[in-house]
Parts: sequence; C-alpha cells; structure tokens
Amino acid sequence: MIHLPLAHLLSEPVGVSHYVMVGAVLFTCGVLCMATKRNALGVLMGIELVLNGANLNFIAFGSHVLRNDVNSLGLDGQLMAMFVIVLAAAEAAVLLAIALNFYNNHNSIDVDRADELLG
Amino acid sequence: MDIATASKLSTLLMWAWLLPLASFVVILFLGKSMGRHSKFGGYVATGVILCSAALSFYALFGVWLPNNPLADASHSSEEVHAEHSEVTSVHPVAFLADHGEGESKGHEGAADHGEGGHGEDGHHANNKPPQSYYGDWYTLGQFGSLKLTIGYYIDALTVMMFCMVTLIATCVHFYALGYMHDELHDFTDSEVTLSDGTNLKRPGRYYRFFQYLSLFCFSMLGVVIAGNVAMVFVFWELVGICSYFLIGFYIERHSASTAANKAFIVNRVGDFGMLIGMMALWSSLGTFAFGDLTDTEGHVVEQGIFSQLRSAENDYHLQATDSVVAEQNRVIRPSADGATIEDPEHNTAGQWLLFIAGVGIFCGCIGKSAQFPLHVWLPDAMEGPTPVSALVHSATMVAAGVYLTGRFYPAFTPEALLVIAYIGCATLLIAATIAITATDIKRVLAYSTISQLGYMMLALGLGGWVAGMFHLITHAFFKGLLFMCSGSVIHGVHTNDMTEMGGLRKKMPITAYTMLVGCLAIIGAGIPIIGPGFSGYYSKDAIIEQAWSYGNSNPHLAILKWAPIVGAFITAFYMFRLWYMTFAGKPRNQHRYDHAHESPRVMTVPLIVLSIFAIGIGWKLPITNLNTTALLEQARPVGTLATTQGVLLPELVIPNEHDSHAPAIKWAAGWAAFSTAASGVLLASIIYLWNLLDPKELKQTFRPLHSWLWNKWWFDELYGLIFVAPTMMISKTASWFDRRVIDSILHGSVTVCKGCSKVVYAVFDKTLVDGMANGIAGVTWDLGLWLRKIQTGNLRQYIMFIVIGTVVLFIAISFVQQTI
Amino acid sequence: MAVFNRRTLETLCSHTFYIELVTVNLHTLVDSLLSDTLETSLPLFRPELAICGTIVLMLLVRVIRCERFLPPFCLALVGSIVALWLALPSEGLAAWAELSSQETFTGMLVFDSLYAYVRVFLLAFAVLFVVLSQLTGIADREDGQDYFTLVLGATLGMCIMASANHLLTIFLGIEMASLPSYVLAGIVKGRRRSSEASLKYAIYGAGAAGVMLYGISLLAGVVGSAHLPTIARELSSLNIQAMLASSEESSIVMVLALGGLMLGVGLAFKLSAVPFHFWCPDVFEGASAEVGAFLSVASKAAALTLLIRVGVGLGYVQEKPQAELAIDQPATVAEVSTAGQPPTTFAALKAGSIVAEEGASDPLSPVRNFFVILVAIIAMVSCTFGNLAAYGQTNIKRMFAYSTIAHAGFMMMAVAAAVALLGRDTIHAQTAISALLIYMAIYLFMNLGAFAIVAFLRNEMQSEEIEDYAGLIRSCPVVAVMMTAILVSLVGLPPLAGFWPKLRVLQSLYEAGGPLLITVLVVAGINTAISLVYYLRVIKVICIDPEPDTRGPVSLGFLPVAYVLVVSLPVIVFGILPDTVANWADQATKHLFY
Amino acid sequence: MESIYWPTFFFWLFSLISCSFAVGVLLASNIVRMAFYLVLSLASIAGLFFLAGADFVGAMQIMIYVGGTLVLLIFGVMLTSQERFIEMKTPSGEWVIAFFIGASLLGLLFQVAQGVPAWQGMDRLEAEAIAVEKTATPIGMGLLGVRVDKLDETDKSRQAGMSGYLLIFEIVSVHLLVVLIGAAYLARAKRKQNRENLASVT
Repeated sequence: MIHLPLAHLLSEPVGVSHYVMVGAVLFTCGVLCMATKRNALGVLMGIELVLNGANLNFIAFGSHVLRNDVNSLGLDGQLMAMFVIVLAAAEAAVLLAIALNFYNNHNSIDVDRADELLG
Repeated sequence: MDIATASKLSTLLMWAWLLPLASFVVILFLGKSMGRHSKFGGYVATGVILCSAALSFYALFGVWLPNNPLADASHSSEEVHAEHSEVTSVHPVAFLADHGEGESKGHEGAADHGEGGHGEDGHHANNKPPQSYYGDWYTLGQFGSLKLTIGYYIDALTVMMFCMVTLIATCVHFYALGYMHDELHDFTDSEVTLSDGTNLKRPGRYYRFFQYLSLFCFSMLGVVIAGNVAMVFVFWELVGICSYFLIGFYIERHSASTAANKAFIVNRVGDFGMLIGMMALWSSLGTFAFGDLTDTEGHVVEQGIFSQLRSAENDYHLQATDSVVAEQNRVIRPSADGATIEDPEHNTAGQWLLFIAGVGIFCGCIGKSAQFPLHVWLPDAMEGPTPVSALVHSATMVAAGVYLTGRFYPAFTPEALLVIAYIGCATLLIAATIAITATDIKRVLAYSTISQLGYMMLALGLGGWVAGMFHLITHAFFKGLLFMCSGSVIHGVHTNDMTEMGGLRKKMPITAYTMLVGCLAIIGAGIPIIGPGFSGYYSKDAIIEQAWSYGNSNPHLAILKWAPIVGAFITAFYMFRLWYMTFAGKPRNQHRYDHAHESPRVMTVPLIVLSIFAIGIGWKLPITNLNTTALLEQARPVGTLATTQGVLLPELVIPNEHDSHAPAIKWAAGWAAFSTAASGVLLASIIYLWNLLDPKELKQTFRPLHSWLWNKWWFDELYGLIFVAPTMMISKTASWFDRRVIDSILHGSVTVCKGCSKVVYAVFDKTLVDGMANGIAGVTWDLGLWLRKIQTGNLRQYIMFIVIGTVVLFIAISFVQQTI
Repeated sequence: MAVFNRRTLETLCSHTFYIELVTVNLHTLVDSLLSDTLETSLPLFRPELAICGTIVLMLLVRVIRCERFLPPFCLALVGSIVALWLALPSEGLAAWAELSSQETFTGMLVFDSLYAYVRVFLLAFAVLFVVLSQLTGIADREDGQDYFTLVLGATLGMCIMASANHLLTIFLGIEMASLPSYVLAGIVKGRRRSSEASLKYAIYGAGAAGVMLYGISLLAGVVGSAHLPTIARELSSLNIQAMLASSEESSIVMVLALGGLMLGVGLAFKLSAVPFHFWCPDVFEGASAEVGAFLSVASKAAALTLLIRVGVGLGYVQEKPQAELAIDQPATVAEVSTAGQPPTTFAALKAGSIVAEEGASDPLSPVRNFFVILVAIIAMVSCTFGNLAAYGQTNIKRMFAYSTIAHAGFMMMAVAAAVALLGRDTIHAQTAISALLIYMAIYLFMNLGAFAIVAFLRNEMQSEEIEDYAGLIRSCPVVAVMMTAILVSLVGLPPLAGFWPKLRVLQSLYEAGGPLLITVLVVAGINTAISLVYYLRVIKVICIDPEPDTRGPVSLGFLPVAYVLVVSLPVIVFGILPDTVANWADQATKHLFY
Repeated sequence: MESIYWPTFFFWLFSLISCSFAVGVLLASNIVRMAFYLVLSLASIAGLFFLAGADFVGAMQIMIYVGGTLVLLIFGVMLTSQERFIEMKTPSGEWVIAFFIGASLLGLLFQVAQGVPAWQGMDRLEAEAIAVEKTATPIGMGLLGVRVDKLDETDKSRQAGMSGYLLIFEIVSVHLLVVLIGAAYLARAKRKQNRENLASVT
C-alpha cells in the first residue's frame, strides 16, 4: 500500500528503484560538485561521486536480492561495477597527476585560473 | 424539483444578493447628508453585508445541507465506471431505477434531471447533472426566441460561493472601517502634486467608498446567482464598472486613473470575445439558460444549455445538437456535405462551433480573471485602496472569471479545455516569474494572484473541476488574508516598498504571524501524502495530482504536467522572499521601523478570522463529514466524471478527475509538490533569511533575466507598441491626412515620380544586390564572432553545459520525436 | 547470393562450437573458452597484441637501461609497423569483401570488415604519427618512452572502441583512448597553456565519462544485458510503439531514451559534437600540434566507428535464420558461448535482412528513429556551430579545432543517413557507411598534413598565429602549396579529394530522404559555403599577403618537407583518382548487411 | 504495524549516510572536510553493496576506493594544501544555477527511477525466500571468461549475452600500465633541465 508510506517504510523490502534514487542523488551531487567546486581536487571528488552513483545502479540492477526476474543484469552488474572501480582508480591517478602538473605551472589549484584558453 | 426547497433557497439568496444593493441605494441618497465625517456609510454597508453573510450561511447549513446530505468522501466506487463506458445510451427505465437509489431524497418524482450526489449511484460511465434549482424571477423581455430574464441557478457551488464572498466581504468591510479612517476628515493626498507645488487637498470620501463596496458585492453576487449567460454578462459588466470606480478611488492620482482605465479597457477586450461566444451559443442553441425551466408538475418547459449539449440519451457526453450542426454548416463550413450526428466515428460536426463558443466565453474569463495575455491590468489595480485589492483579488472580480469557467464547464469541448489549460499554464508561469523580482509588497501579491488564478484555470482545463473550484475557495481566504496583512503593514510603515521594510516581526506580531499563515497556505504547506496541512495544501495537491493524471494520459503534453510543479517552487520562493524581506532580518530603514506600529483591533481581528479559515477551510469537520470538496462534489457538472477524448484532436484525453486520486499518482505528485515547495522555501531562506547567497550578486549574475522579469516580460511595452502606439499613430495620421495630404497630393505625385527612379537605383542596385551579398556575409561573420563568446574558457561552466546539454537534448528530442 | 551465404555460414560454423545442452559442465565450458580464445579470438587480435607487446617492451627497455641501443622511437615504429602488417590481410585488401562478422572474446568484441578497415586505418595513422613525432622532435630521447607508450596505449583503446560489442567495452575503450590523451595534451610539462589544456580535457572527459557510465547503467538495467546484439534483440521484442501509447510503459521508453542519450554524451564528447565540444578548441590550442593531429584524426575515426557500432548494434537485429541453422546442425544443439556466432551480429545473413526490409512493422524502427533524430540534430548543430565559430580565430590550431568540430558533424550526418536507411534499404546503408569510411581516410591525410605543417612551422617560427603565416608562399613554396591544397580540400571543392566523400555523404542523405534528413542535407550544403570563408582567409594570408619584415627566413629541412609531401599528396591524387579509396571502402562495407 | 525488516532499515541508514555526506561534499567549502565526507559517503555505499548481495564488490569498494583512491586524493590535498586553497568560495549566482540544474536533473532521474515497474520492490515474503549467494567464485570465474552463473540458462537468446570478462580483465592491466606511466611522467620532476645542464657541462 502506498497510501501510508511511512507505515511500511521499514517493514517492506526495498526495490531497485530505491537504489536508483540513491544513485541519482549521488550522481547529481557529483555533477554539481564538478560544476561548483573551484578546487580541482574537489572536482575530482565530484567525479568519484558520479562514478559511484552509476556503480550503485549497476549493483542494484544486477542484484538478485532486490529484483528476481529474467531481465536482471545478473552477475554482469557486479562485474561491470568492479571494472568501473578499477577504471575509476586509474582515472583518479591520471587526473591527480594532471592537477598537480597544473598546480606546478600555475601555482594554484583553482580551476577558475584555467582561463587563458577561450573564444 | 423540490419546490419548497427551491423557493426557500432562492428567497434567501435573493435577499442576500439584494441587500447590498439596498445599502448602495441608502448610502447614495443619505450618505452625503449624514455628513462627511460620520461613519454612517461604513456601518450601513458592514451591517448589510453581515446580514447577507448570515443569510448565506443559513442557506447553506439550514436549507441546503439538510436537503442534500453529503456523500462519503471516498471515491473508490468510481473506478468501476470506466468499464461501462461502452454504454452509450441509457434506457429511461434503467434511469428511473437508478434514480431510486439516489441520495437526494427531495425530488423522487423528477425523472429527467436534478440528480443529487455525484455519480456513486449511477452505474454507467458518466455522472448525472448535479442537484440544482433553476428559475426565473422576472422576465425583462422576449424578443422572438431570445428571452432575457433575471433568474437564478442554485447548486452547491452557488451556495458555497455566496458564503465565501459574503464572509470575505464582511471581513473586508470591518477591516476597511479601520483602514479608511483617513477619509473621515479632509484628506491630503501626498501623491498628487498640484501645479502650484502643494499637495492636493480634498474632502474625505469615506461613505462613497462603502457605497461602491456595496455595489461591488451586489454585482459579484449577481454573477454568482445568475441563471443565464445574459444575466451573467450584465453583472459581469457591473463588476467591471465597480472595479473601475474602486481602482480609481484616488482618481486625482494619475496612476490610479490610468490603472482604472486600463482595467476597464483590458476587460472590454475579453468581453468582446465573450460576446462572440454568446452569439455563437444563442444562434445555435436558442437559449442562454443554464438550467431547465420546469412547470409546477416538474415537466421540462425549456431546455437549458447543459441539458441540450449533454442529454441523458447520450449518456451525458458532450455532443453537438442538430441545431449546432446546422448552424456550423451554415456559418463555418457551408460547403461541408452536411455531416450529421449519426456518424459518431468521424463526427466533427458542430464541434468547431462549440469550440468557438467555449473559447469565446472563456475570453471573457481571461479578461476578468487576468489570465495571460490580458493579465496586465491586475497589478496596476493595486492603485486602489488595499481593502479593495483584497476583495478584488480574493472573492470578487477575478474569482468571477474562474467561477464562470466552472459554471459553464459542461459546455466546454475537450479542445476548448486544452486552450484553457494552456492559458492557465502560461499565466501561472509568467506571473510567478515576475513576482520573483517585484519589490512592491502588493505587486508581489498581485502577481501571485494571477499565478494562482492560472493554477485554477489550469486545473479546470485539465479536467480537475473540483480541484479548480476548491482552489478558488481556499485561495480566496488566504489571498484575502495576505492582502489585508500587507495592507496592515502598509498602514504601519506607510510604504509599499519591501526594500524599506525588514524586521517588522517584532513591531507588528499579529500581522506577521497571520501573514505567515497566509504564506504557508499559499505554498500548500502540509505533511506530504497524509496531511494535515494548510488549506492550500489540499487544493494545490489536488491540482497537481490532476495535472499528473493528465500528463500520464497525454504524454505529449508534458509541459502541462510539469508547470504546476515548477509553479509551486516559484510560489514558495517569492512568498517567503516577501515574508523574510518584510518581517525577518534587520530593519533596512530605521526611520520607518521606528514609526511602525501594529494596526488597530478592527483590522487585526479580521486577519485572525481569515487566518483560521486559511488554515482550516480544506479540513474535514470532525464528526460530520462536512468538507469543502464533498460539498463541491455535489455541484460537479454533468458529464465530467468520464474519461473523455477530444473530437477535433483525437489524441487528447481528459482523464476522469477521480482517477487522479489513485495512490500512485497521489504519492508521486504529493512528494513532488512537497519537495519543490520545500526547496523554494529553502532557497528563499538561503538568500533572504540566512544571507548565505548575496541577492545583489545574484542580480548581477542574472542581469538580463532580472531586467526581463523586473520589466514584467515587457508586456506593457509590448502592448504599448502593438496596440496603443498604432492606435495613436492611426489617429494622428488621420488628422495629418486631413490637413496635409489632400493639398500636397499634386506636388507629391511629381516628387514621387522623380524619387522612384532614384529609389530603384538605390534599392535594387546598391542596397539589394550589393547589400544582400555583404549583408549575409556580415551577419554570418557577426554570428561566428558571437558564437565564440560561448566558449568562455571557464571549466566549471563547461561541466555545467554537459548537464544542461543532456537535459535540454532530452527535452528537445522528446518534442522532435512527436512532431516527426 | 543464397549459395554464397550457405558457404559463409559453413565456414563460420567450423569456427564456432556447438555443444549439446545435456553435457554442459564446467569442463566443457573451459574447453570451449580455450578454443574460442586461442583459436578464434587471439589470431584476430594479433595486431593489438603487437601493440601491447611494444608497450611492455618499451617499459622493459627502460628497466634494463638500454635505451641507447633501442631508442623508443625505433621500438614504437617497428611495433606499429608490425601491428599494421599483421592487420593487413595477406591476400590483399580486396579480401575484406569475403570477411564476415564474428564475435570474439565471448562477445566482448566484434570482428568484421568494418573493423578490419578501421584498424588498418588506425594503425597506419599510428605509423605516420610516430614518424611525425620523431621529425618534430616532440618526443626526445628521455621522454620518448612515455610519449610513445601513451600514443600506443591510446591507439589500443581506439581499436577496442572500434570493435566494441558490449557496453563495458565501449566504456573501457573510451577510457583507454581518453586517459592517455589527457596526458598527451599536457605532454609539454612546463607550459602553462599545455597544463591548462590537459586539465580541461581531463576533467571534461571525466565528467562526460561519468554521465555516459550512468547512461550505460540505465540502459543495461532496463534491458537486462550489456551485450549489444542481445540488447537489440530485447529491444526488438519489446513493442516500443505500443509502449509509448500506454502511460505506464511509456516511462520505460523514457528511461531507455535517457540511457541512450547519456550514452550518446560520451560518444559526443569523443566526437567533440556540439554541445559537448567545449573541451575541443581549448585543448587543441593548448596542446601541441602533433597531439591535435592525433585527437582530430584517430580519436574521431574511432569514435565514429563506435557511433556506427552503437547505432547499428542497437537499431538493427538479424533474426536467427532458423531454417538454415537447422540444416547445418541437428536440432538438439544449442550454442553455449557466443564466440563467432554469426546470427547474433549484423552478419551477412539474408534471411534476417529480408525481415528488416519489410520496413514499417519493424519493432526496432522507434530505436532507429530516436538515434537518427539525435544524431541528425547534433550533426547539424555541430557542423554549423563549428564552421561559424571558426570565423575570426587567430590561432591556426584553434581554427582547426572548430574545423574538426564541423567535420565531425558532417561525418555524423553519414551515420544518421546509414541508420535511417538500415530499416528499408541495407544496400544504401552500406553506401552511406562506405562514404563515411572514405571521408575518414581522406580526412586523415588532410588533417595530418595540416597539423604536420603547423608543427614544423612552429618549430621554425615559434608561432601558431595565422597572421604570422603571411607570405609563406615566397619563403617555403612547397609547404605553402600543400597547405593551400589541404585547405581547399577541407572546404570540399571538386578537384581535390575532400570533395568526393562530401558528395557521397550528401548522396546518401538524399537517398535516406524524409523531412529531417533533407533538412540535414540543406544544412550540410549551406555549411560548405560557410566554411569557405575561413579556410580561404588562411589561404589568402599564406599566398597573397606580403611577408612581414620582422620574420627571418623560414626553411624546413628536407625530411619535414618530404613528410609533408608524402602525407598531403594523396589529397591531390585521390582528388583526381578517387576510385582506389572508394573501392576499398566499398569492399569493406560490401557485406556488412545484405 | 508489522515487524521491522532489517535489511530495509539498514538500507535507509546507509543511504541516508551516503546521501547526506554526498550533499556535505557538495556544500562544504573546506577541501579537507570534503575529503572526509567523501570517505564516509563511499564507505556507506559499500554497505549498500553488501545489502544488495554484492559482497565481493562491496569489499573491493572499501579496499580500492576508500583505501586506495581516496588516499591518493588526500595525498593530493596535502600536496596542494596552501592556506588560500583550503577554502574557495563559489559566486552566489553559480550556486543558484547549479541548484536549478541539479533540481531538474534530480527530478528527471527520480522520474526514471520510478518509471520501470520491474524496479519496484518485492513482497516481503518473496524477498525473505531468496537465498543469499556467494558471489566471489562466480565473479572470479567470470573474470576468467567462464560464466558459471549462466550454466542453466535455458533461454537461448539470452545465452548470447553471457559474456566472459577475460579480455577486459587482461586489457585493463595494459591500460593501468599505460596510465601509470603517463601519471608518473606528469607527476615527476622535470628532468630536461638537468640534462641540458649536463650537456653544457660535458
């Protein structure tokens, strides 16, 4: 019954859509982080949030606990999430190196200082 | 028809309606002679409207409810109806049998119409006409088949409107007794400067104010009780004239007289459309009457508009009658091969005419209810005294338009409803955005009124009749409250400008907290899904639910689904911006703050009374099952409970309103409404309460947007350019033509001949041929240079554009996919 | 045709393995995996393995400190040439006509004639690019390892992009191609602009990748698979048209559409298509010209191939030719793994294409429509935006960046046309793809030549401003003439090579028809006129403007001039004799679909 | 009221923690705090993974993300942590724009989350009947290219999608190699000058 959601909030199992909603929140926070943080490292943190939002989706879609039908992503979900974690680590390494390189050249970590190339 | 009840109700309401007229007449003749400094006029008018209110409430509780008990609020039985929608004709016998189970006990004998309740008792697709009492008091005249009468059409909506109008008018009257005390002695109008540099001094006009107020109430009640479109039109115009008087109450002020003129003229534009609609109606149906006229035995003598268009034989579905089809074939498509009703599959016969009639009538409502594009008059109507604004914005005038739309509802085709919905949607969004930047406290409220009226129209257009009328009722209370609070503030600090207020919470607590109640009511504050909440919570959620239900059945009209949600956000933002700027924070103008004071009791008591209603009008009364929606359900127009499909636009589906209470929709819509409203309040708090974001910085960032909104989308300028300037031009040209052209025509012709050759050379060779090439190159070059500016070099903006690009592309492709 | 089909199928079936369902156990699974990997996939994967080997080798060389004897340039050159040699079919390019599509690595990648062509293209570019890097000296001996590792790593990623058959491989390929490119953009460590370009590229790319990953998750989550042909089959089993009508299921379509759109964001980022192009001009300007060439040619080619993969993979499904299978195999067998399984890809199977040709009732037509609308809109906007914004640029690299955006838009039009045609006329769809392949090939020579000239001139003049090229025709006529030819070819004027692919793209747009694509056609035509202005402006500066007095003599060495000649002569040669490239491309696409 | 279903309780707990700290990352202006919030948010996401039955990936999330990637990030924070970069304010206008964009994006994504009927939750009885499976072995086999989890898949059309991840598993290592070389190249001090000095000496 959806009439009184609070009454059943804790007594009913959650579904994939709950996970997707959490993922959406993380994704949005991450994107906004990227768009508002002036500290390049803050932007990197935003990227991590974005990737985690997507990862949560993969896990949810592949979970047989949340959803047990034919169209479930199954183990593919977990495998993909795992590779995403690895790729995210690689990406973080490169982005950090690039940020440090930027820092060395500009003596600042403020992405708003990256404004020489425009037009 | 139950004769006894009918005569009782009609008598009661007639007195409630006529008493203000009496008051008007009394003050007209006696007001001046009782002396300019006496409060006689005020007391008469207030007393009279109090009597009217008493009569109206007696009519509701003493006569209507005992005769028409309320149904249970649950609509669960409605869902089964859809299955029976195949049934297209109902046998009279079955109809009679159904009737026996009906809840309205008073009129067992009537077989043709007047069924009470709202469809629970019927087991076919569509609901029957609501319980109503129709009759004529006086026949003005009969011209051929055109009969003009003064009559009544009373159903639950009429009674409710009477109670609402008289109640609010009473509050306004009491309030005005205090507010207008300046007018008791000679009045120095500080805003009018005479040629010798002094301010205008004039005798007070206390009595005249109440005289107009009484007339205003009389006219409004006349619109509400009117039994036919012609009578509506008469009182409609009377309302317009009264508003002209009241808005222009400070007639010496240039702005006031201009505003009064503007209100009057803009309304005439709408009325022109209404006249067209009336002509279309009368020429095709031959009547203006809403209800069916019966003789003493209950036999129908003359059929009204509704029963003609939605006959029982056709299961109360809207269908053009033979006369309409004939008229359309004669007027609109004379060449059509006489398509007739017998061809239900591809039947567009008569629909165009009905569409025109509906949209025409609605044009009048556009003007009166200040809908886009005729909304420009309402903010200027702020020039009137605040009690007038309160009355105009809540119970009268603007309510008249929505009321008429609701009253005329059975005759609107789905396509006309779509027009209504679109107009409402545009109004709602445009007005709300303008309210964001306005700094005049009354102006913010004025735009909020327009926006809320847009909500009502949207709801009606989407098929949410109860939702729309419910919002009309609740809005009347909280908007009246808000306006009177703002009046109290203005009374206290003597300015309209919010940038000079701030921190007034401590100086005028009653005003502040009653206004907070109003703000919470207008944003629809309440605990999502389960309630309880302020009155606005119920009505706004009903509208949003209907919008979602509509959006689900019409995926291609998604904008109508999202507009109320977006509107809820903006509403919450600007209302709390207003409240914070006025009452919270530090005083911005210490001088005004020091002189501020709470208003006298005669003004604050009405505030408290209204705030009680603003909280509770949406609630269900304990023990009894009395609540506003149930009462409105009793008046649900005939044939609106089925999911209907457009005829001219077959993909258009108007969903059954009860479907919108389905848990899935209620849940999603409720949360969406709550979260948007909450985030609106949050944003307002961030900016204006906690000062985390600097409004000036924001203004700087969004400069073009701000000036666009600040100038009210440049509607006034636009209309000035399109309508006013050409008119002026034409008149000037005409006079110029008279004096000059005739004389110089000979000389001119010679000059023209010489000039032509030069022009041909200049235009074709120089400008056109050379200029085309150069011009296009120049334009593309400039465009290219301009496009470079998008590449700002700011990384964070680039990231922002990823998201914007995604969302915009998603929306764009949804649209393109539908069109291709 | 039918006879030919049968033969193809039989040869294919010998590579695949069909195991009786009863005997499925872990042992047989591992067996089949081994045979699939060792017998089918790895032989087809040899060129990529060569690149991997080169990368590892370069690392080893550094570890054992014998760079002096084995300079990284030589290693990279040899490695890429070996890879290219392995990629070329031993019996000549014409052999591709016989090549059929098959899945490798248990369905992760797909190998077909399209990929074979694109791989040769990418590896040939890698060879040319390695030479260019050495000639311009961007990879000096110390950092050469790093530089060439990154270039080869990115090339490997592009190969995976071009053959992706699984949503994860799409993401992986894009990441593999992007991450080294981020570093390459900042390869000149000490320059402020270079580091800024690299930062912008990296963060923008990461953002786009995040959005794309989210889209992939939605898409995979709704359909329940990440394997492109499976997704296509699932989509075709949904009745999208009917789902759109009902309110509840239309929201599923909405999820699909959003997922597809977000997936498209990642592709559009790689393609630098408007509105996801913002990184492109800044990166091109900030990075060195060589990297610009790499990004504008190889990266775009891989991204376009991926776009075709996605469009065709999702919008076209070959029905299983049950009848033919039944003849070849006993009815009891079932495929356990997917390797080399012809029916699941868009292989040359007539039975399927007949079904597709029935047209209107095709369940996938909404998917294709969505794709076509999306790509067509983005293509039009990109093309127009790129051409307009190139006006008034003063930096030649930045101008080429906008030109790249415009050309990417133009090439995307061909993809739109191909996918639109797929539903009703596979022959013309193949023509559209072949037009795209020709475009890519010609574009390689045009842009590589242009960027090589820019890089060489930068070494000589220390400037990349257009105005500094004034009067170049007098100081180094060969380069100036080649540059002029390249620019005219970029406009697409008839005597030069750039004309032909544009013509063929327009032709296929015309074939595709429909209001949207005809609009695209018109926009494409207008854009050719618009682009004339800024290309001709450069030509005017080079050929007509007087030489500034301040500039010293500009003289490129023999090798650079020779390189420029080698790279840009095809622009003239193919302009006069367009048939060679066209033939290859036609062969590459001949049997993509029937 | 029925008894509490504990997985749901923990779901709400973890999701509340991860969402609120994600919002914290967004709103905090101090970079050190952001890093701290991010650790908490990602760690509780690992909890969500466990609740969804993905124990192995959850463990990886903690080890690689919380243990590895974040340490890297914090390392970067320390390297660049001069006083003036600790707190950097974003202009108000951009916050408002971001607010609107975020709200619309979130609205869209929530709509998406609600859109698919198959994504709604199961009945409690149904959910309680599901046995928890260990995922480490199937994942390991999947990485080697053998999908033991799909052995009994009878639907032939779905068998096609049962891809083994051997190739990706292997190619990612090459990718990591390339990426690390690139990152090391950018991060290490410039050697060019030294060599030029050397050249001038010799």
